[in-house]
Amino acid sequence: ADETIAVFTKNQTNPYFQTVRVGAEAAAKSMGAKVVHYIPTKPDSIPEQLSQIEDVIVKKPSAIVFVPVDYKAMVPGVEQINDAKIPVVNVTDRSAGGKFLAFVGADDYSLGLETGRYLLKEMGGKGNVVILEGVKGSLTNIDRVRGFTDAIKENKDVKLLASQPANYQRLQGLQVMENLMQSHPQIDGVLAANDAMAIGAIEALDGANRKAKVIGINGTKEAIDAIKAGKLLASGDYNGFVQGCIGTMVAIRSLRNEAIVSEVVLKPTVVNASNYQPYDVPLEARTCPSWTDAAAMATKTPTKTN
Amino acid sequence: MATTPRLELAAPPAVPGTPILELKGISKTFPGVKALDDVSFAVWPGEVHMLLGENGAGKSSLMKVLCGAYQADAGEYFHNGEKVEIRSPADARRFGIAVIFQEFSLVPYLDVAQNIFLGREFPSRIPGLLDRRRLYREAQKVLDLIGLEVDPRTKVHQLGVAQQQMVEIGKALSQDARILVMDEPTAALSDRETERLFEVMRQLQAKGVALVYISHRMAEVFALGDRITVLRDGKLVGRALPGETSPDELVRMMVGRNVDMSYPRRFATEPGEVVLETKGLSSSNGIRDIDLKVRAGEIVGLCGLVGSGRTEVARAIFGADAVTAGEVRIFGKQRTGGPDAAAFAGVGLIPESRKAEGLALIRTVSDNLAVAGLPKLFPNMMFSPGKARRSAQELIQRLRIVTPSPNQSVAVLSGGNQQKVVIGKWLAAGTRLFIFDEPTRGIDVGAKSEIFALIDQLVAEGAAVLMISSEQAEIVHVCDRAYVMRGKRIVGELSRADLSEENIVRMGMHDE
Amino acid sequence: MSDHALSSAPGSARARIPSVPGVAVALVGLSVLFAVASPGFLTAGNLSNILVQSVILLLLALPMTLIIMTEGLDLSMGAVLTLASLVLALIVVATQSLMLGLAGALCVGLAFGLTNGWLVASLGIPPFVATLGTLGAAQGLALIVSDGQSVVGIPRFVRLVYSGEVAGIPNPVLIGAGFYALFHVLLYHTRFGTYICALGGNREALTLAGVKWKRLLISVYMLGGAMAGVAALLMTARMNAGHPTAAIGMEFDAIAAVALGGTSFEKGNGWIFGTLMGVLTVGVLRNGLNLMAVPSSVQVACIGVLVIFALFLDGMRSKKS
Amino acid sequence: MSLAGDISAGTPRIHLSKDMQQLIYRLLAAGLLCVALSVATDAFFTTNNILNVLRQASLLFFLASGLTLVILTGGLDLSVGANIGLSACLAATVIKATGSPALGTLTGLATGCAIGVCNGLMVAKLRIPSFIATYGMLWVLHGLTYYYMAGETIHGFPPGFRQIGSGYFLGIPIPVYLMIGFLIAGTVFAQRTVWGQQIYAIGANPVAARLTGIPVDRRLILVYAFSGAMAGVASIVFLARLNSAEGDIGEAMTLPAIAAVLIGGASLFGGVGSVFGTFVGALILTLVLNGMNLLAVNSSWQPLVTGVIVIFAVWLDMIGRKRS
Ligand SMILES: Nc1ncnc2c1ncn2[C@@H]1O[C@H](COP(=O)(O)OP(=O)(O)OP(=O)(O)O)[C@@H](O)[C@H]1O
Ligand SMILES: Nc1ncnc2c1ncn2[C@@H]1O[C@H](COP(=O)(O)OP(=O)(O)OP(=O)(O)O)[C@@H](O)[C@H]1O
Ligand SMILES: O[C@@H]1[C@@H](O)[C@H](O)OC[C@H]1O
Ligand SMILES: [Mg+2]
Ligand SMILES: [Mg+2]
Repeated sequence: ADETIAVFTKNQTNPYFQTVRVGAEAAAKSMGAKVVHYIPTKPDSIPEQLSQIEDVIVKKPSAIVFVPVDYKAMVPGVEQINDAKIPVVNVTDRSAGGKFLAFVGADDYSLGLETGRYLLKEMGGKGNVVILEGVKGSLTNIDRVRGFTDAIKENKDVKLLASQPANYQRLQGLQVMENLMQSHPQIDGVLAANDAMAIGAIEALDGANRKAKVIGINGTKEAIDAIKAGKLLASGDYNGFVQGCIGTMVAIRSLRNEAIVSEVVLKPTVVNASNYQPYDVPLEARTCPSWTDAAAMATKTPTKTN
Repeated sequence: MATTPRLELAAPPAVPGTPILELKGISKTFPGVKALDDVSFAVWPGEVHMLLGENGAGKSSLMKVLCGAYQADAGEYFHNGEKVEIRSPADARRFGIAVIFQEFSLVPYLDVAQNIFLGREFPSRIPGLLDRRRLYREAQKVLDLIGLEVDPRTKVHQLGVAQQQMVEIGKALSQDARILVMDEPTAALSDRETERLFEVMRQLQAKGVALVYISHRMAEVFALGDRITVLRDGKLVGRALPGETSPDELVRMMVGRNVDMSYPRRFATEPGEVVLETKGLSSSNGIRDIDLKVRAGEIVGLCGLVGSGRTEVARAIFGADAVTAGEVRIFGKQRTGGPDAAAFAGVGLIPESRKAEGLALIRTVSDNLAVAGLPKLFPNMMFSPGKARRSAQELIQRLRIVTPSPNQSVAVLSGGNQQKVVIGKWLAAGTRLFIFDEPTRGIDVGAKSEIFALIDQLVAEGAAVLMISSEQAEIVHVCDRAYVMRGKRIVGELSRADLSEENIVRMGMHDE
Repeated sequence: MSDHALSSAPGSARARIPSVPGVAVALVGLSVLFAVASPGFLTAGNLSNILVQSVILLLLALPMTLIIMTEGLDLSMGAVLTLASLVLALIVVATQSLMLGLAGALCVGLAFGLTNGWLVASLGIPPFVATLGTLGAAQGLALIVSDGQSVVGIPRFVRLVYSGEVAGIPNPVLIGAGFYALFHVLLYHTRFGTYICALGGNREALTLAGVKWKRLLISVYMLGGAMAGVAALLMTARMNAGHPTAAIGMEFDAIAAVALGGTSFEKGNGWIFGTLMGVLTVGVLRNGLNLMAVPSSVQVACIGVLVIFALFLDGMRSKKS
Repeated sequence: MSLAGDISAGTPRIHLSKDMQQLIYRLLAAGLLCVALSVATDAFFTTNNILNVLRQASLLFFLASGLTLVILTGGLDLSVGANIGLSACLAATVIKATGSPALGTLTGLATGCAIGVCNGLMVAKLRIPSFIATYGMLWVLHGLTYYYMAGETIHGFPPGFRQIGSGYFLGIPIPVYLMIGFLIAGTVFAQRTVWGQQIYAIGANPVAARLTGIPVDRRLILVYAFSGAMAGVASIVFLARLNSAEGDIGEAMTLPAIAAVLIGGASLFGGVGSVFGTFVGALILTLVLNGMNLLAVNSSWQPLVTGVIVIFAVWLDMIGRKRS
């Protein structure tokens, strides 16, 4: 078969989306389909992704695997895809509107919550923590930080000292952490909304010869290395690779009129020193789950098939 | 100043009634300079009032106060005998004052017509829009009046200095002013345009317009002037009628000492080695087949009409424009590369437009004086501000540059003093071949004779000079020989013996 | 930001060499290339795509041209657009009135334009710094009013502003064409336009001509703000939402389009048709590369090469003259 | 304000050059910020925090100091942030591949410098306006970096190398020494060498500079090369400090770097500015961020506060300039 699947991701800078893209490619390759990537040249640009949708519709791919740069602002784009009658699967961020074959994702809130809970448990349910926020206004950030704060609220003996933005950037993570250490002599835990900031914070702590438990999010290779080295406590992952796999499999299967699922919400994984091994494999060497396994993860199946 | 002969201030020449405009007790101070000190000045309808003074005497400042561009610190205005206020250029316009500024007030990317009528655009019948047809019609009329043959739709940045000056003149004339101030209007013009301008002035005069005319050309003072006012160091030093005074007397008044305006020099008897030689030189700017030679100890003139290509020759020799054919030899060595290579070989260019091409206006006098000589002054490439300032100080004294200090920004110097800075910067550079393009443009008589003395001294010390000037009298006075250009070529050479204004004109205009 | 046009001294720039500006070469060249290389390119639907996609950028690039002509810059435009879009969305959601929303967006734009103009003209703060400051202010306010969240729940009719059409022509194209015409007239047929050129070319000349240039300069920035407000309407309609990062960085695209179109940062030398071509060139390039499914990283590099190439042609031309 | 005013008015024998007077006002803005922060929080005026601020300012300063020279010539270099990205990624690759930090460092500096030379050639030889040349370069570099890195990061460098970014000598961070070194070198270069003077002259009037025999093209290439090389320096300190390279590593720094130069009193029209001014500019920006973190200013308010303070600092400076 020669189906072409257009895969939309948010940017080419965040390693997470590379995992989604590689997952999509792995699935397509094993099923004999072709993948074309569409990534805004400017990270997370709403107007650019809207334009790319319009441009892609001209080319009429067989199906689309879609990560919206913004789950609300991209709804008109999804509706255009629907109008063009191109089947589309929603991956990672759940779109607020439009018709999809399926949603494959995890949610940032539970990711933040679970990872946060793990940190607080390791801290013995007490101590001082700070939050390093991502880009203000991005959905992932809002939900992750909400998850973090809810986890903190569950522990009466944990004190949130500050919640400051470091824009998902390593350098800013480092510098903001340095600054926070000036006004807070005792920081026991750091909740970073992504790995880059977490690792920046670790560098800051090392530099000041201070110790604190740090968690990040995304389960990147670097985070795994840091976990192995005992510097990072844990990283919450929601399996971009698997999301890419399943999303693409659903798209191709529906084109071939095979049975599909309509929702897969992966359980967030808190990757730590005890369970990092499966992540310590180069992306290219990973394989997609079989359809049977994938179907088993489904949280919803279609009520009627097309 | 007690030694200075003074004209009688108390007995102004007979006047034809109330002045159309009178300024009384004007003072104006800039940081470090008292530009105007209790100056009174009046102008009557239908007269040409010459305003004279050395560079930096305060002439332009007085005119800027007169037209509202500067606010006087003290003083009063009377219009037709009535006390008035002039606080802004807009006020001045209401009293019928128009000014041709010494420094151009043109907008480079607007066209000629838009510049002429800037601030006085013609509304069209559709509210809010402009009547462009009328604009170009009226502009054409102005151009016809001043005899400038350019398309009114040409953007002014594409015009040469002379043409820009003509546009500036057109702009002022188009205002139907009752009082027209002209600040060195002919400094950039050649004889042809100058003649045309004088004709227009006579017409205006006949219509009863009052003209204030600032010039450093003594001939113009006596040819045009009905009345003369002289400033020195910001003070009024004298008033006179042309019929009752002489150039020498005026010069004495202006500079406070005697100045010899005959520019005496020993002409080169035996020329030295050939410093500059061009063979069949053509450049990307249009000049063709230029053959000329300049020897050490010589001042060689390059004359011709505006547009004949003199500036281009200078630029091609200096490497500022690409040579397309032929060659330039400096001390026998073929010159390649750009102006930096030329400067390194000992060539210095004093360009015709000092503001655009000669000076870094935002920098200090000292910086500007040092800039060409940097590698020479600081051979180990380390710069010392102290040494640069001392060197500048020396040049300031040698050239008698009027500035409160070497650290003054060069932008606020008077035009003539700016010109001296442009010349001065090459003195520090060890230059052996000087190319002067209109070196005395806008320079006062005293400074002019100083500059010629300086040039004379330079050649006496073995330098070679190629001099472009639109004032043929100057060429005749100071040059050992001269080349005459027409239509981008050299059409002849005049030896010292043949060097006369008539011969220059005859060769330069030949078949027109 | 001088262009080092070393040969453009008044005495030496003589002949006007008529030749095609680089941006035109780029626009035509790219269009031909894509027409040949990608079958979908020359379809009516796709061409209309390109036009529609270019409009929001055009709405910013038009006033940006004027601002750059005054030797100024407005870095706050993208952030002001974003803030205006949020305000519009909030008002429309609350009142269901598009007119009130638009009025709100315009007010935001005008207020920021006034502030920019005041900082630049009255306080004499360099435009780059002044508008960088207001960029921060607008971005901050956008976060504050939205609490970092998208504003949704906008009635469908707002969307029609973007997706609707009149006589087969998409609304955005009509709006873009209308504003292009307006700016053309403004620049070439009104006093305002003449003075803008003079603001960059020779402010002193304006003063001497009795024109009060400070007010004028302020109004140029206000025009920029107002256009950001108009663009906010289209942006909101396009996304059917307000979003706190929607147009961040768009001012740089606008500046690049203006520069691509041959407007220089000095002396009031601007060209509004060049700006239009600059905007379209970027639109055609992005569209064509997407159609050819060129990888994003290569697209990024292509944009860089194109921008350099177009201005390189202009540079060659000015060197020859 | 009155303090500096008194110095220049009351003691006429101490002759302060115009540049010096302006610097005083700029320092005053930074000083005011410091005083305000000291009053607002105890955490500010501690040795630790001062060193902390200086170290943070150093990264911005490296970038901004090279940029200062470019801006002095009337140009702009928008590619410095993207330059850091590519230089850092290539340097990281070389360190990883060869295990030699020295080779890696050399790669980073050479890459940065080569990019600068390309910019210089485009501006000087091809006569492309610097804004466009370097804006185009920015995109080209991003494209190359994204392509090369494909969304990955490179991390984990030898501890010896990491000293450049995170080490201390006599209790003071190494980057602070580097910053002081470049501050002195840059100031000497700009103020006390023939080339520096020529760079100022080019910025003030490029036409006149050329007609004065200054090799304008070569000097332009030099300043862009220098700016590129400083981005290379920044990339190495980044790597050493962050222990990691990723494609968009310096992207967020371009505008702040330009802002630092302009807050430092340089003019985009060229001919005005100083490396020391830029240092103060970088300091002001860093202080603002530091202060907001110390005071835990709500994150939504941070861009707003930064914007207002930037404008305020420059405005204060304008007033100072008008007085002197
Ligand atoms: N804007 C200014 N700021 C400071 N000083 C000024 C300013 N304008 C003029 N001056 C100073 O005032 C004095 C008078 O200058 P002005 O231009 O009136 O001389 P001028 O008589 O027109 O000379 P020239 O014949 O050379 O044109 C000079 O010393 C000049 O440096
Ligand atoms: N026939 C002409 N009539 C009027 N102006 C002309 C003519 N030809 C050229 N010009 C303009 O006169 C200006 C000066 O001419 P150009 O520099 O070529 O000659 P030049 O001999 O150096 O003149 P100048 O006396 O100004 O130094 C140029 O800007 C040119 O455009
Ligand atoms: O950082 C990533 C975020 O930007 C995206 O939206 O969701 C997945 C995350 O890991
Ligand atoms: Mg004068
Ligand atoms: Mg000439």
